[in-house]
Parts: sequence; C-alpha cells; structure tokens
Amino acid sequence: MIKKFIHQFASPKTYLYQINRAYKYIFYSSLFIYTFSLIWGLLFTPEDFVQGNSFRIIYLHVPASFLSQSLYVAMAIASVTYLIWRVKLAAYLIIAIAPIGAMVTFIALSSGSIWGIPTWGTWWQWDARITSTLILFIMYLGLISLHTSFSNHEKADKLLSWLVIVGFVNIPIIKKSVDWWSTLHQSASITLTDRPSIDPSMLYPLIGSIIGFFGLIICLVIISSKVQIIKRESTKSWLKDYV
Amino acid sequence: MRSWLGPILLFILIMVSYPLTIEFLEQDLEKGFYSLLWISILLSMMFSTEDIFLEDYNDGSLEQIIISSTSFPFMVAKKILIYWLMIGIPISILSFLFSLGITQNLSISLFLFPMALISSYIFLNLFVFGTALSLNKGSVLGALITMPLALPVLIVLGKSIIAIQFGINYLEFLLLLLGCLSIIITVVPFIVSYVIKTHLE
Amino acid sequence: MFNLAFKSLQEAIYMSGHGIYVWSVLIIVIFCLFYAFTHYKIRLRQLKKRLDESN
Amino acid sequence: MNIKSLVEADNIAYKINGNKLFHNISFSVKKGEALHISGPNGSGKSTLIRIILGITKQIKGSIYHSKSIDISYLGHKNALKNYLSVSDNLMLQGLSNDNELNNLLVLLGLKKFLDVTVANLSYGQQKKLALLRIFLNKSNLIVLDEPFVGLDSDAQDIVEKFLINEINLGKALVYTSHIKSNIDSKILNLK
Repeated sequence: MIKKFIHQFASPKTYLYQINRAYKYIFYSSLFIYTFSLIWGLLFTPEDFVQGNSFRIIYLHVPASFLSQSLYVAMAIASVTYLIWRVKLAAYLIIAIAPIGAMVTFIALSSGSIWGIPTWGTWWQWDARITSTLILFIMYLGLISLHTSFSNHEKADKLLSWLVIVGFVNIPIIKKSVDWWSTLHQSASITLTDRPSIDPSMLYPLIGSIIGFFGLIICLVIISSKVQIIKRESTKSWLKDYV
Repeated sequence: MRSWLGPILLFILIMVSYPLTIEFLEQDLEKGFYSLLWISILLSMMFSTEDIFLEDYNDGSLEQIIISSTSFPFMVAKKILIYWLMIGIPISILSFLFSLGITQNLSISLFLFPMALISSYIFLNLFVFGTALSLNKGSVLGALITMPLALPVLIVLGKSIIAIQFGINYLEFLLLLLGCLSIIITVVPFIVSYVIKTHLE
Repeated sequence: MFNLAFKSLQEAIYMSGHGIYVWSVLIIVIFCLFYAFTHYKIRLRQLKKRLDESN
Repeated sequence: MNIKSLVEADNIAYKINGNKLFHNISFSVKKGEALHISGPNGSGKSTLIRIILGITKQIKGSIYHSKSIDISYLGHKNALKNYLSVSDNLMLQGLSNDNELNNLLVLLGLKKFLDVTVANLSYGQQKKLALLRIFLNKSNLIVLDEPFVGLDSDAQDIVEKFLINEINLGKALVYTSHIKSNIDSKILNLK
C-alpha cells in the first residue's frame, strides 16, 4: 500500500507538473526575502562592538553553512528512499542536489575564510567547523565524480546512494572527532556559538537571509532535478507532451 | 595477491625518506614522525587495495562466486583478512621497528604496535569499500571517496600518541579503535557485497 | 531598527576597512547563485530543444 | 509454478538507460530440457542469461527459481587465473585430481599442458579448460553463453555429446549460440 502510494505520488510526471506550479511563487518570494534581508543586514543593522563591520558577512555565511549540511541530509533521505522503494525520482534528486550542495559548501567555505582575515588575521584557521566543512566539500566532490564515472545510470544511482548513506553515517563521527581534535589547540578567539546573545536587530535579517537563501536553493534543486528528469526520461511519451 | 610486496615497499620508502627531508643532524625527528607513520600506513593500505577485486571482476570469478552457494559477504571478509595478514601485519611490525629507531621511549613503540594493527585493519576495510564502489574505474576515485571517512581514525591515532607522551591513560583510545573495528568488520563486507553485486548487474 | 548604519555611500562601501571583505563575499555569493541559475536554465533549454527536434 | 520446472520466467522485461532491450519474455525450463536463446547481436541474450542466473534484476515481470536449483555457468569470461598454471587453476576451482578429470583432460587434449600457465594457452584451449568446470560440476542446471565459440569441431562434438548425455540424465540446459549444434532444444527468439 505504502509502496504504491509512494510510487504514485513520486512519479516524475506528477512531480514535474506539481513543481512547475509552485516554482514561480517560491522563486520570487524567496528572492524578495533574500534581497530585503541582505540590504537590511548589510546596510541597516548597527555595527558589532567586537568585530566591527566585518560581522555583516554573517548574513551571507550562515545561510550557506547551514544549508551545506541540510542538503546532505536531504540526499541521505533520498538515497534511503531509492534503495528501499526503488523510487526513481529519489535517484534523480540525489544527483540533482550533489553539485548544488558542493556549490553551497564552497560558498560557506570561502565566505568563512574571507571572514577570517579581519577577525582572526588569517584566512585559514584549523578550526573544527572549518575543517569539517572542508571535509564535507571533499565528500560532495567525491559523490559527483563517482556518479559521472559510470555510463549506466541505474548502476551509478545505486552506487551513489550507498556512498551517500555511508557518508551520512560518518558526518556526525567526523564532526565529533574534529571537534575533539581541535580542543587540543587554543580555541579560536571568536566563534559564532559563543556569542552571548544576538541583538534582535541583527537576528531578524539573519533569519530572513536564511529563509531566502533556503528558498533560492530549493529553486535551484527544482531546476536541476528537472534537468535530470528530462535527461533520463527522454524516451517517455508523457515528457514529449509536457515539453 | 601477487602485489602484497608493493605496499610494504611503499611504506618502507616513505619511512626512509622522512629523515632525508629533514635537516641533517636534526634532533627533533620524533616530532613529525608519528603523524607521518599513520599517514603512510593509510597510504600503503590505499595502495594495497587498489585492485583487490579488479582481477576477479575482469576474469569472471566474481560472477561464479555469486552464483555458487558460498556466502559472498563472508568471502569478502576473508579476502580482507588475508590482505591484512599479508600486508597489515608486516607493516605494523615495521612501524614498531622504525619507531624504536626514532624514540628512546619503549612504551610508545610497544603501544604503537597494536594501534598500527587495528588501524591498518580499519583502513583496509574502508578502502575496500572505496575500491568496490569504483571497481573498474581506477583506484584514484575510490581513494578520493573514502579518504574523508578515514579521517576520524587518524585523529584518534594522533591523539593517542599525545596521550601517551603526556602519560595520560591511552587504553581508552585502543578500546575506541577496537570498537570502531568491530562495527566496521561486521558491516563493511555486507555493504561491499551489495556494491559489487550492483556492479555486476 | 531601520536606521542606516552609514552616513554616506562612500562610508558604506568602505565600512571602516572591512568593506572589501564584506563586498567580496557578497560578490562570490551572487556570482555562484547567478551562475548556477543560468547554467541550469541553459541546460534545460538545450534538453527541451533536443526533445522537440526528436519529435 | 510447475513442480518440475527449474526456472520459470513470467513476462519479464529489461531496459538499459531507459531503452527497451526486450519485453514480454516468458519461458520455463524443466528437468531434462534444453532451451536455446537465439537472436542477433545486442538483442539481450547475455542479459537474459544473467537474469536467469539472478545476477541482473529484471525491470518488469518475475522469475522463479526452483528450491532445488543448483547452477553451473560459463559465460564470456572464463574465470581462469592467467598467471597460474593449468593444474593450479584446476586446484583453485576445487576439482580433485581423480580419474574422471584425468580422462577429460586426455579427451580434450589438455593433459600435456598441465604445467603451462594459462596465459600461454590458445583461446580454444582456455575455453576447454573452463568447460571442465561445467563437466565436473554436479549441478542440475547448466547455463552456457556461447559455449562453442573458439572450439574446433572435435571439441564441439565432445561438448555436445556431454550436454546431450546430461540432458538425458535429467539435467536442464540453457544456452545461447550462433553456431549450429545437434542439441535438441526449445528455441526462444529475441528480436
């Protein structure tokens, strides 16, 4: 019963038609929210006492580093769905998300290290967060290169989902161990988590930028999954009607 | 199985070239030695697994094993064990010997030996997973995929050396690795056999 | 809450020395998002075109 | 499902990257029967064989294996270790050095090559060596993918005779071949 329901609901055809309707609303509303919160955050919030103006990078950095992990979680859920119920759409989603995840992680990494220059005085610090983000980035690249090296799509999908699941089990382990490792060093002078409390005038634009960025990335995932569906289902007759 | 000597030689070469890259008469050889030791164990394990299934895949033996009634995960586990016996154990003994030459502190070397045994087995399992994924697509891909998974083990290894240098109880590190090993030993053969079956499809 | 933090445009760009960091991060983010959107849009158009031709 | 059949396929189909290879394939193989899968290159013969073996999964339909099934299989890859000698290969396959093996070695003309590494044998000789596994296996279903390729007519005769004898003894055979053979078999034609 469940299997039938999932297969019906998650058929690429239904997905494509449903998603097309929602796409415009998500895109324009999240674009609006994102730009609004960025302008608010970058120009209107008061200066931070400790970090000065460089703290404004928070509005660009935090959404990305937040999403870099959620996207991997999404991939892991899709992988389990694919391996258990053989839902094709889930397989398309995995490989649709992977490059976007890599891009978001890259944003998180580069913005973090640029932020590091004014605050730490160096662009790279072997801090736990940065290191685990770097490892996550490498994992994303590994996923992409695994998938592109097989010409048989079904095979590539299955192998990819195995890797995603094993990697997913490992992410908390890597995070924990890197945390543990970094306690050896002097802890970084300023970390995000140690901030006492954030002023609401700084918090609201932050929440807004997270929501907006989230929506934009969802739009990206939608388009790239569309690309995957059209690429992989190109022989289906319904697709020709759709186009 | 013919290639068991290669990884051991690689290990020896890295170990020998380490002092050569440091200034002559350097007194502080010990400082970077352990991290290099763990990394070279990692590298030689990576090197040793690069074609663990490739030959059987190319000549069709893998298909025969799957068709026959023998348990495939069990065969994978056996294969990993043989690799460990032929490569992992010699490398662990060698790392014991090399560390004797570097440090005067015997307890470090004595402690290092079981760590090397366990960690080489863990690395082997992880890289076998990687090579199984990239089976006929070259070993670089498999290594790239599985290296991040091996990092926590490296961290534990590094910490354990520091613990012993400062006289902290290091037994818990050993137990931690043993725990990891027991999970990995039971899980990896099953995942690897699924992955290889996917390849043969 | 909605008071401009800077007195002039120049000051906003300079951000007392930190402007270069903030704006370069902004440029990276915008570039990445823009690139990704156009990349996928172009790809989608190509695929649709190919499908049309095969009909 | 018929009790006697070892393998029964019901309406199976297969696709690669979304392209149909074959569909609506149904057949059954009973004890004492042979099934010849024929068709042009690329029609999915080998894939069908692999589905019968249970290595590849069909996209649609179902395939039943009898509980008592025991398969011996030889495909394009002969599962021989190139760098080992003939006798080492036989040992690796678990074939004991008994009379039956000895007779077969003489019959197939492999006796004098026992100490030669497999890489130095000709393709036909390697094939014969690989067929030994099939000859000596006590399975009840023999699956062969192009067994006669590379064999001279004498060797083909020996193989055919052996297979016919096995079928008469109540074993089942599934094979693909584009070389004509004297085995009396049902034909499944893939387009």
